[in-house]
Amino acid sequence: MELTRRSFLKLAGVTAAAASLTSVGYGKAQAASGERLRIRYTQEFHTICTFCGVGCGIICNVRDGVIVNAEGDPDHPINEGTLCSKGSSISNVSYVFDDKGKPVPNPKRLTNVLYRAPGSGRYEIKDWDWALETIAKRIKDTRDRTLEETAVVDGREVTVNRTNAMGWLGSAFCTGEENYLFHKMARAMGIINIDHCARL
Amino acid sequence: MTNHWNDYQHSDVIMAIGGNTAENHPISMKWIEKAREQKGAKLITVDPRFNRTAAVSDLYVPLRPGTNTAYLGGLVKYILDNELYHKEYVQHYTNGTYLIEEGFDFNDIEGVFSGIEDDPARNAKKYDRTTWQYQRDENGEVKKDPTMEDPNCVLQLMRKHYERYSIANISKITGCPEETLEESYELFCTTGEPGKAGNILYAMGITQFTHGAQNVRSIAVVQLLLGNMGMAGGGVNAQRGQSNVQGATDMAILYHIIPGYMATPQQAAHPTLNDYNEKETPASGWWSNKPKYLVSLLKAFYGENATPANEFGYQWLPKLDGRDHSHIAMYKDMSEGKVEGMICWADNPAVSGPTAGAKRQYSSKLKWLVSVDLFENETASFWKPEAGANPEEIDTEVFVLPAAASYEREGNKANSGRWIQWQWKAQEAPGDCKSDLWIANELFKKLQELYREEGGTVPEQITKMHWDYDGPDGQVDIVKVCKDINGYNVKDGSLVNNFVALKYDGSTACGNWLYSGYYNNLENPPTKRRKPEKEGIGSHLEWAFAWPLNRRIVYNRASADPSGKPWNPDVPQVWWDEIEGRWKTNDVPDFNVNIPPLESAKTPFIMLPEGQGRLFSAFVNDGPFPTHYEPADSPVPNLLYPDATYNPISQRFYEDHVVETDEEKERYPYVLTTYRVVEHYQSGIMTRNMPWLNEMMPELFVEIDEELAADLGIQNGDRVAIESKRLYNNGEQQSIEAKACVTKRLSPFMINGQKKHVVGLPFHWGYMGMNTGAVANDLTPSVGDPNTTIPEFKASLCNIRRVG
Amino acid sequence: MKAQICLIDASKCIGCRACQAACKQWNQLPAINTEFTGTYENPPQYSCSTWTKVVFREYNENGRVQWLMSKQGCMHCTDAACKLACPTGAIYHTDEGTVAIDRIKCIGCNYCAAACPFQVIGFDRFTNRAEKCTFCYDRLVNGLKPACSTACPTGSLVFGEEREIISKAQDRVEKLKKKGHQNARIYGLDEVDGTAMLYVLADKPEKYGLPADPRVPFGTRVWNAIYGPLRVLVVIAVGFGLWANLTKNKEIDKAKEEAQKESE
Amino acid sequence: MKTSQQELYQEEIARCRRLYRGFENLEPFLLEAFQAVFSFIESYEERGGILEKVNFDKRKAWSRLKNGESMEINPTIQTRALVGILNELGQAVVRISPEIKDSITNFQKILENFQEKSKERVLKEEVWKLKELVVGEDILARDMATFIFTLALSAIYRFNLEAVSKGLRTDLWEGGNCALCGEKPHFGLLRSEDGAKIIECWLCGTQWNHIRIKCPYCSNTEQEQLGFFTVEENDSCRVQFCKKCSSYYKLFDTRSIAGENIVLSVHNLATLSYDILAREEGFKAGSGLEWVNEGEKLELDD
Repeated sequence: MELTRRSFLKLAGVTAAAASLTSVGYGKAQAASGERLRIRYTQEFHTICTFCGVGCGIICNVRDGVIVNAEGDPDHPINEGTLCSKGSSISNVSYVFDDKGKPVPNPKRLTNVLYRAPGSGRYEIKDWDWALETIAKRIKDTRDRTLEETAVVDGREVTVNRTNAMGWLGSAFCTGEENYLFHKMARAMGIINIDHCARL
Repeated sequence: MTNHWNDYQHSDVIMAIGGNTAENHPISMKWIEKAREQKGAKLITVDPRFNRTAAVSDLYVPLRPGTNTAYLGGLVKYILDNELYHKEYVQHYTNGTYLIEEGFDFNDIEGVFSGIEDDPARNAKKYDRTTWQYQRDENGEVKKDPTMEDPNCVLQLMRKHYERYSIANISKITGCPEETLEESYELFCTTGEPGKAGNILYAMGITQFTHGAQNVRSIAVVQLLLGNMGMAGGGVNAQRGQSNVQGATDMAILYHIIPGYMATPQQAAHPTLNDYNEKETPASGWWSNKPKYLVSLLKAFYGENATPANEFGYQWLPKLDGRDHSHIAMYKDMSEGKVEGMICWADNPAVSGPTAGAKRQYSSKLKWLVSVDLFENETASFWKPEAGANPEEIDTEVFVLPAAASYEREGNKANSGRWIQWQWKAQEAPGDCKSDLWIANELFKKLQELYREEGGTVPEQITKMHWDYDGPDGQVDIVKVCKDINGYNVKDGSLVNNFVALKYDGSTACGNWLYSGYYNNLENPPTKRRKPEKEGIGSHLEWAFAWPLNRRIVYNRASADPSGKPWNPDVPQVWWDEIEGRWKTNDVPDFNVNIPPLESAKTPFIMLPEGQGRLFSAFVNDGPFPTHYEPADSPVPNLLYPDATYNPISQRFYEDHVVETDEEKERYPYVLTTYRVVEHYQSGIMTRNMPWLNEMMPELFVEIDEELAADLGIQNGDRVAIESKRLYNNGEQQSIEAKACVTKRLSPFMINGQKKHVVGLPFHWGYMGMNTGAVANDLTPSVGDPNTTIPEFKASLCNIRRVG
Repeated sequence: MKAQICLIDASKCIGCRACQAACKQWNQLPAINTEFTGTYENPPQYSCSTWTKVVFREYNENGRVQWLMSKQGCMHCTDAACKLACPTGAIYHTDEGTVAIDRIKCIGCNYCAAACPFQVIGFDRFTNRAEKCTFCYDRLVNGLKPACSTACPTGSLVFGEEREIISKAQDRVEKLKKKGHQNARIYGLDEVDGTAMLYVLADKPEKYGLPADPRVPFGTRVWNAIYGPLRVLVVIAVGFGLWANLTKNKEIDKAKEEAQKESE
Repeated sequence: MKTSQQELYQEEIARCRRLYRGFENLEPFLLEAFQAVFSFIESYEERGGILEKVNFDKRKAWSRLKNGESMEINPTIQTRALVGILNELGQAVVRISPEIKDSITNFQKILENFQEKSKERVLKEEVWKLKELVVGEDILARDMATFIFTLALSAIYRFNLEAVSKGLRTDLWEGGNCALCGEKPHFGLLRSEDGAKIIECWLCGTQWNHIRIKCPYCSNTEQEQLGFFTVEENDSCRVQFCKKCSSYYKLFDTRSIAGENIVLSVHNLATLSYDILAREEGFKAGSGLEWVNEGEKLELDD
């Protein structure tokens, strides 16, 4: 490149600096696998703290699909970036720190469908299809045997379509959409024993 | 909450009663501190224990567990005796001027209102409410006395009702020194002055009693008298314990309602849709729209299968048999083998339910149990040796389904302030974990499939249910669920703007009218909004969506006087602009802005048929005025009403659950109250699996005052056994164990001359997880409030002794 | 003179222990197995894996109950007893004015822990090393606030420029006095020539579990005076100490591994 | 005030030296450049008149911003002063790298006849035209021109508009472009107290709070499409990007930059290397400032 068109960035050694930032072989690696060698990509997601009814905002920093940091959401009008002890340790649900200070998956977290057979002393691991199929069968069996179609109320026959033989407990951990579906399916099954944490 | 968290900054006096806000809602202290810093607000804590909130508050009022109605009743009397109520407000915005039927009466000996009668079905009492009605003239108009002098007007009846609630009496009942009572009453009554705002915030320390609803009523009465309803910085503020307990309630995960707070059909009263509409629809007030909401809900439920011909599928909704079906009743039926299957979505009643020990045994009567949770909880593992059970003897099939954590799934969560906020998904759930939405969708699809193939009993009830939530990828598409809830026009599927658009003719479908508008467009749904506030008073109208209609403070018409002048011009909600002749607002108005102020002033409480705040309410099962009843398990007789003990209307399920005889009262001499600590959460199944929190709160402990500890020779850290009647089975007394916490923060109460000790016990522990301990709720009785059947966790009787 | 310090306004502390959790989280300190000993306060003492904690104290003086809570830990004294007591010069003042322990130089003699007037230095027999709050030096040099003050929800912990913090503290004390807290005072301004942790107390320091008049133990001063000239010896001592340390650590690691094997 | 501002810039440069790798070659340029600009403005007799006075009714401005309209001010610039500053900058660059003396001489020629041709006062747009001319005529490299012109313009604006921009109710402004002059931003900061995102206009220095997870250029809030990258050893400079409009801007995390009153514009120049990376990653500057030349490649030392 002739003298007159000398680039400012080159003069100022900025291009070299940039290269040094990305470490030797950055270009090659990119060509090879499109992988970033030393540049750390992070995405930010809003979530709502799952503890208590204040509804604080949390920003989760996610790298390679894994939460690496969770901090209070500064834009959130209620908590304005702060959090309490439970909120700031929320990622503990996924990860705990071992005695060397390394993050390891929370050993107690359930990650499999478990089934306990009558009289058995242990759980066995099952897959979703089997579990959903079997549960649906149990529900159907119970419902078909116990559903009251009608009841006589002071001499008059009334359609009631209910069963008292199933209990249904929803949860305040679940989202509004989830609870809506819970209610819908419970009523569809004729269930009348319905309750959740609001009473507990 | 009638108000919301940010609004706390506008309060002049904040009373935390039956709720330990610093402990269980630490961020609320941010706004309380702000109010104290900026306008010198005062914080009063009313609680049996000198708790974390008390530690930083301006005034602490000790109170024997279960005497909140008495304390608040005393406050009402203080307000009336000293004429401290907000006269103009009471006159115009409450039913204080209404005349009640001549026959209305209260029996000072038995402590019951006129119309009391036996209720054999529940083996309790119930009320015939004919004498509780308003007097009406020939046109059916309610008779009123604007001067509020008539002996039959509500205000005068109220004076009469509360005659006995003198500070001296209240002190004898609650055990709180008279001067402290007076100081707190005086301080809170300063908010009766027009323009001042008093904020009463509470939690389960108010509701979890056999007279819980009456406690809440008392708060409402106080706030109406002092003119604190609808005001910024005022309100009746229930601080919810979980991130979406508000939402779950809105979605009616409760036996007695369907989404949007409409009653579940009863076989006796509502055989047909018409019966339902006739009986459930008031002539006036917002609820006169109820039929529109019900039909729209049925359309959302049964889609094209809901037609005028088949009452929009009304008959497919299960009808109640008139019995209680809340979780205490459910477990009783379970114990009798009537309930054979149970599904628990992230719920852990084996720890959080009353008389939990017995419940775990009843569970073995189940044929099958499904538990969906993040960690293996006590409810699912009731059959394990850890639970003291013998697996071989238990034939229950247990399915444990792994769920996704909050930040592993998306959806809306409604906080205590009714803000419906969107929770975005940050990462994929590990292993086989799935969101509850996915599980629910797949499970019901399977069920419909089964019924389509095999048929069965009334298959239509399941097959006719409108269930189309799959996205193009065959996975559940949450937006489809949102549309269902928000509501849409049936013919073209276009989203309705809000519930005003809902129709009775079946042309609209809406899963929950209260949520209508929260997702009324796909581009920028209100629930996902994140715009900074413009109003300058902390309304944050463009942040998320608040039901109803994005209203932040409900009944906000009452924040201005009849002519439309705000009581407090510094933080106006709504105000009438004389010059422009129209309303200006900082919030979504809770009234018709197209009628002149003096008109809308007649119905500021738009949800009620009478349109005015109820100092007197005939709609409560256990009396129109809050009345002091002892808890079911009480160490003393009812001081005010000799023949009364605890709430005669209350829900009692087991003959042997409550301490009745003097002999028993000697066996269980101490008052037990349960509560939470900041380091742990609810049944603890999450936090007991978080090491750092475990380090801070490693074990179950029981708080005992020093005097009692000395009497029983208990040292700090000793192992202590706690016994209650619930653990006394066929002549044998069982107990649970906890470490002693001998503390100065508890002191004995002088109750009418007798010394009574209170014992405190957190309920976070169970036998599963990283950090285990005894289940506190094994001790608590299965008795409930007559309106809500909420169990009485906060006050019962127990005995404690040193172990070894 | 310290550039930035931390205000600990005990009158605003609700004891939620967000600071305690945040400390463990940032410094990646493992949770330790504790047991309930009759107070909310836990863990019982400072150690290599517990550098700060909320101290709870309760009083009932003729019916007036007080529950005093405050975050405590290393005060980072200007006149630091630990520094004087340390025979190997392992303890020093950083350019940020905080007090730090050099892990390499530390021979685990435990003199510092003994000398500290606040008793906040953790000494771990297992690793034979003294450790304590670093004031999050790593965050500090990068302009971050210490983890504890970042977490605090009520504004009880405020980190900032020294002059501002001090005037803030004075205002608060005035406010508290007006509210009727006669003994309200600032703590850590004159004590041991000033500390990087400046307290606002609503009552006497003793009642919060803080020494009324913290001083460098007389013995320590004398000892340091005599010891000063003899650094040569110390160096040898250090050498030896290091070697001893290393071998000990090896043994410990082995022991740990075996322990783990057994547990599996 | 102003002189202390110059010191401020020098301190900032020193701070950047500690923060950013490979800054040493760039540093002398910045020192010289700022020196040149400041001393010119200091010594300029009608310094008040370099930029046309801006004043508006506070209440009008309030409602205007509330309704989401930027003030869009566009004051005229005194041609003589502008040319003077550009000249100074040219010489400053030459002082550090004499090898481009000739091109700078040509640059000065162009400036002279620009001054002759144009009126006494010119608009921002004309200045940009001038820049295009300089680049088109092959007199300066694009990035060099960008460096000189943005420095000159921002100096003029900031010097005259400080009071105005401070007086503006930017808390009501949630737009992506500057509330005062309407320019698209190139950098901002994360506030140390709470981590809130504050954007600063590269031109007039106006600062405003912008929603943390939102693209200032296309207002995209889709969280999957928004992200940032940092460099392993130093995360005080974040390159925020939006995959929807594939543009980037820089955020300086003041939570990891020690000390008060940080001069972002200096940090921006000190981190030009990050702009190159952003380009390498396939993003364009949302501000439209062409800091990097077409085909500017990393100098890989292998």
